[in-house]
Amino acid sequence: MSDQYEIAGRSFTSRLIVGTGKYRDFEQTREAVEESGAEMVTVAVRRVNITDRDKENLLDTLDPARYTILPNTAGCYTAEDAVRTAKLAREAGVGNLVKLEVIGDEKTLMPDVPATLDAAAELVRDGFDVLPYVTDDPVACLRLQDMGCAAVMPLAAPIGSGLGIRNPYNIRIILEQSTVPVIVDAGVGTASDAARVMELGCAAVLMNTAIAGAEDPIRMARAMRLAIQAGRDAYCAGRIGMKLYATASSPITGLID
Amino acid sequence: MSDQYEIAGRSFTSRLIVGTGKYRDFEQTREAVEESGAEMVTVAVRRVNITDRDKENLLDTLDPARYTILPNTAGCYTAEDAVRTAKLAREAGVGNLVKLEVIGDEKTLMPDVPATLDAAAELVRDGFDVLPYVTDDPVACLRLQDMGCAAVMPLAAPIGSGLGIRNPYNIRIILEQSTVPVIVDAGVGTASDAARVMELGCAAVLMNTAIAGAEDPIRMARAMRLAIQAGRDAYCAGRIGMKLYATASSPITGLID
Amino acid sequence: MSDQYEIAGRSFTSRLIVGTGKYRDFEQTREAVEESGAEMVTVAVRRVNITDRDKENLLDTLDPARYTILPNTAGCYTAEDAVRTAKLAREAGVGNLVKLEVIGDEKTLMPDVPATLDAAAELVRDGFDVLPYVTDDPVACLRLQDMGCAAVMPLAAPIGSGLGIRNPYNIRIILEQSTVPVIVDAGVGTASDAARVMELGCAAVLMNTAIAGAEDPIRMARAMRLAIQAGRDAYCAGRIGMKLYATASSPITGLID
Amino acid sequence: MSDQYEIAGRSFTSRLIVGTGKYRDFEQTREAVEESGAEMVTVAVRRVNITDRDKENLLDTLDPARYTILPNTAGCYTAEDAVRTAKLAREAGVGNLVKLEVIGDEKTLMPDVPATLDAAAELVRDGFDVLPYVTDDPVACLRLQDMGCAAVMPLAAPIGSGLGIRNPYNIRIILEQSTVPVIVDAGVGTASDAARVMELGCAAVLMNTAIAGAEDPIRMARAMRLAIQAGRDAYCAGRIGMKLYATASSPITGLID
Amino acid sequence: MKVTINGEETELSNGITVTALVESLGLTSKRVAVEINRDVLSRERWNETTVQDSDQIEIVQFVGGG
Amino acid sequence: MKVTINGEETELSNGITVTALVESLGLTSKRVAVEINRDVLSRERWNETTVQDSDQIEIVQFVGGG
Amino acid sequence: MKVTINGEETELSNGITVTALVESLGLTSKRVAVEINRDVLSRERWNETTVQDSDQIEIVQFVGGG
Amino acid sequence: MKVTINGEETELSNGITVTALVESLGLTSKRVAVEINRDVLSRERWNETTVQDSDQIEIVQFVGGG
Repeated sequence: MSDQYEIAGRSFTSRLIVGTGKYRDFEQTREAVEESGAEMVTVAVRRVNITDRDKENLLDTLDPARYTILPNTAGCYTAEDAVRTAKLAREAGVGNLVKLEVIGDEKTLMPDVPATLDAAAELVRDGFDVLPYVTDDPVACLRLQDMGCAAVMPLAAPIGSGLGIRNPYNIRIILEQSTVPVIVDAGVGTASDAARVMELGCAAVLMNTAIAGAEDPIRMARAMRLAIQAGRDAYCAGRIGMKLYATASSPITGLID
Repeated sequence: MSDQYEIAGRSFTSRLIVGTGKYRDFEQTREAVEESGAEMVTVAVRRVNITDRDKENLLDTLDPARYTILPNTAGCYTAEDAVRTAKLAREAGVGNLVKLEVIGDEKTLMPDVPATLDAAAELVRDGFDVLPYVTDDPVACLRLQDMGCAAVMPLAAPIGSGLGIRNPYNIRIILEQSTVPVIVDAGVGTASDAARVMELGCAAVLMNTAIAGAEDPIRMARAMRLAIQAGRDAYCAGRIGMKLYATASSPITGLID
Repeated sequence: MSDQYEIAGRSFTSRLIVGTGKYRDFEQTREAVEESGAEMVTVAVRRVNITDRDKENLLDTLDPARYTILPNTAGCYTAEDAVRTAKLAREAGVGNLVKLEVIGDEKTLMPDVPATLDAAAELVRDGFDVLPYVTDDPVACLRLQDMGCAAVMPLAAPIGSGLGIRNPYNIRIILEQSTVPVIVDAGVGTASDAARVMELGCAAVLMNTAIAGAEDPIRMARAMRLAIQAGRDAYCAGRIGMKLYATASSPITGLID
Repeated sequence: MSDQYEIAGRSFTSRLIVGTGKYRDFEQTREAVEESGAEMVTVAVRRVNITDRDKENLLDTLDPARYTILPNTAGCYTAEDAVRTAKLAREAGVGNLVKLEVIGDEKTLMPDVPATLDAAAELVRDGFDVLPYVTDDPVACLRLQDMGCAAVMPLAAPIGSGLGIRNPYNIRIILEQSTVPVIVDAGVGTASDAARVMELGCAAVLMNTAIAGAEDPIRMARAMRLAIQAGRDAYCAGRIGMKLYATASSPITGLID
Repeated sequence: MKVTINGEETELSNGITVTALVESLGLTSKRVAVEINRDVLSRERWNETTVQDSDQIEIVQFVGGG
Repeated sequence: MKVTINGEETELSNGITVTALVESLGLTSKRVAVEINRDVLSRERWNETTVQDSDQIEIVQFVGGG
Repeated sequence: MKVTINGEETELSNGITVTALVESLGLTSKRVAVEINRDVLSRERWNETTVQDSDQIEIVQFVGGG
Repeated sequence: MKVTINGEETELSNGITVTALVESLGLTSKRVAVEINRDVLSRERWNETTVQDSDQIEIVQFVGGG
């Protein structure tokens, strides 16, 4: 069953987008990404270490010809820094997609909504396809969509918290109002969390810590791939309703006396 | 990664056990079971329709050589009827496995715990491999295990309710005390419910309505197969812990000034 | 607003029933019971310490003329011991009410459903007004009601766990089917738990550890008294419905241009 | 036990703040406010009806000498309108407190975070004691506190939704970081919701629809008064911890053989 | 003689064996089980067992169930 | 002259003060606030302030709200 | 003679009544109940009942419990 | 002349182009981006751009991130 979704004119079959941080080494990163089935991966932009330049480059491990590279602006606390970082990423030659992230508080790493809106507006004007990471704030998502972002990426819970989807009600409101793909980004902790996001009707899930931080990242990558297919299938298959109780699943005729 | 579990000396790779009730026809039953990847299927025991005997037999559709057949005692309201039904099923020649089900109330179809314990004791004495469907009652599960049942099958929620796992705390207590496989039977509504059951550490999940009652049973069968693999993988992979907040997944060194 | 409920012909205004265990001393017990506003208190039956008989008797502290005394059969693991304990309690001259408790497992202190049903039947025959503590098992509650128990007392969660009402769905089923008062016994942890029980429509709540185990038992006793009144009032007042969103509480006319 | 809290130098004993909208008439408003025990009430600012001026004024019903009047800027969709409305309210002579509310979407009535921050900054500069209604966004609450707001008022759920506290995790983060009172505003549906907010450690709760929209607003007003006292008491009393199971509340010595 | 099969009164010729009865119903090849007067009758005993007047006979098979 | 009061066009005599206007509307004793052309007018300045032709005037009070 | 009271072996003089036993233990005024050999003994029968050799006696009261 | 590259003061020969600088750092083949004094410098302009004294230069690449 072909069941693709589109971001900024690109089609994707896998609804799992994975981060590449926190892995033991590039080899483990490669294996986990492979096992996850992801077609899009996020990467960060950081200074080259001038004094020790020899270490392998991430994109030697993850071939941009195979994976859609989604640079992020992680670590930026102002709209200006986020915009500069996005422009550098584009200049490095992986296209004009960007995961916009403007952090408001270094303790919780929660997004700064006004700064995110400002940066998004400037990046959209500058021709970027902007995927903004933001709180599960329906109004903020509405603004981001109206200004031309390619998707909205509300969080399920704080980055790395593993709490799963804390407020499905907000996500449902966001889904109801959205004309662009809704991608849940951050907070997923385990497979059922990811399946649940898909069952709400989201287009995709973006995660990093849940896989990289597991005791066995490769197996968790597989778990997430399967969970997201499962959740998507369940959403499309039309689940049964909920009742306080009960209907027999065996026939009630033909019972012995 | 081979990861099997055993019931009464039989090994199973698939951790999804499916019922065969409520399907449109035998063909849909066959397709759904096929797509689910199940190796064990439940069936009911009912009177042959003497006046109209021609209709195809379920086991022509589901070859006992391929599937482990698990006859149930659905529809029985007394220990005696459940025992008679189990004996008839065994006599019909599909082995000595039985899903014991003694219903206590026709409105909610909740199990009758004392009658279930009585019937289980008699069936165990009579050489059956008993898989009892019961409430999520840790003491009842302890008794069933102590008397020699091959597994315990607490419910997630009432049969056909689709409410998912209502009381994970009881399931956790049951898992903690059990030396036989814990199979959650009844109440699962969608894929994430099934994944969550496996993440708790259960051996398997038994379901019927969630698949047969979906708008697209075949796709939901696939969703459940994937969800149970996902949940099992996540359980084995060792998920990240939960925190109120937050750890960066991108490096915090090398940021531009 | 007079809003009483009846158990075995006795009328009560307070819907909080408190245990008397785990307090620092009789004085703290007295104060906590006083502050709780309870009209019925549970007590346990234990051997007199023959070698040291001088210590004060609990009922010198809690005057049976003022409080309805509800002896329990705590610590009994068989129907027979529970019946013996109930008979001793009655002989001690505080009437024929009994909180029946037959424990099935000393680790979790969860009830033994079959033994509870057996003991209840015998005590009812013997003229007791039986208030059975039982799992949140709708069928068991139906049986207890049908055999003539004065109320049913399903647990919210295991004794002393403080987990609150783990499975409101079962409680709702029990309420739907019950013709006797439904009293939630055990598992409540804090005030909102107690309020929630009452909002479901239960007649009363029985608790001990939540009060006696708090850092400030006297203040928690007050919290519980208020919470139960609050929950009962909210139930009777008819709460607003739930919507995904939203209706303005200020008028939408007369706004300035 | 005296247990007051302060907002902008004013001390309050009641931790329930009530709105005055949606009541049948002023008399019902008066009774409900009376029963709620509230010391502070919110009011809206609207045009005088020039053509029909005779109808009674709300403040003839709610004497500002007795109640602290908290004018809101409900219905404003821009920072400018909110500021104008706040200034008009102050000019009408009830002091310089204002409940700042800038709505971002008329369908969900969710707050517009950037506009709320802008309006708050201007009102603080202009000498108002600002109580901003905002999403449960920890970063937004941090900004509002840092710019000098007298309190922060994150929502429990959308206005009038009655969903209760959707995301206690965010509220906990906000509590952890706040140096000003945290007042949960909007979304509470019933008594246990209000108790739960207080048990988290919030300073107060603001509600309107939950009371005015109940079938019996007067009784629900009482329920809320009691629930908030109960929740506060429980918070101060130090609740018991949560365990998967179980500790006996009756002594385990002195049992009969 | 009269017997009850699956709740319905039926006329059978005297001395008929269970094997013959099952055959006459065209169920020989099917996976069915037989109970007479609430006792299960194992397949091996079908041949030697003759149906008695007013026997209560149940003949069951497997159907879809959960 | 014509002014707009709370969104409705109204005819007023020239040179009328805000005090007089409020009085003519019977609102003197009431807790109301006045805004002219989007600027709040403090009560102290009602007396010295005369309404100008085509002024946009808002007169507000408190009503029930949440 | 030897009896067991609340699990402890005790020496009692022959022919002692339950009333006397309870009194000797200073429990007469207390709300206690007595069981002999697993049968509850109602207060009315304390007087007429004499303790027998090797009786198993339980004397209980109320204590704090939940 | 002195410039700052990725936060570290470095001595460079006058008139060096960005192309030459990147080459001297062995980064020509790598996917890197260059910013001078907070303005991104597109690859096409590396050749024509000579580093000026006390320029603030940032040279970045992609690393693992979420």
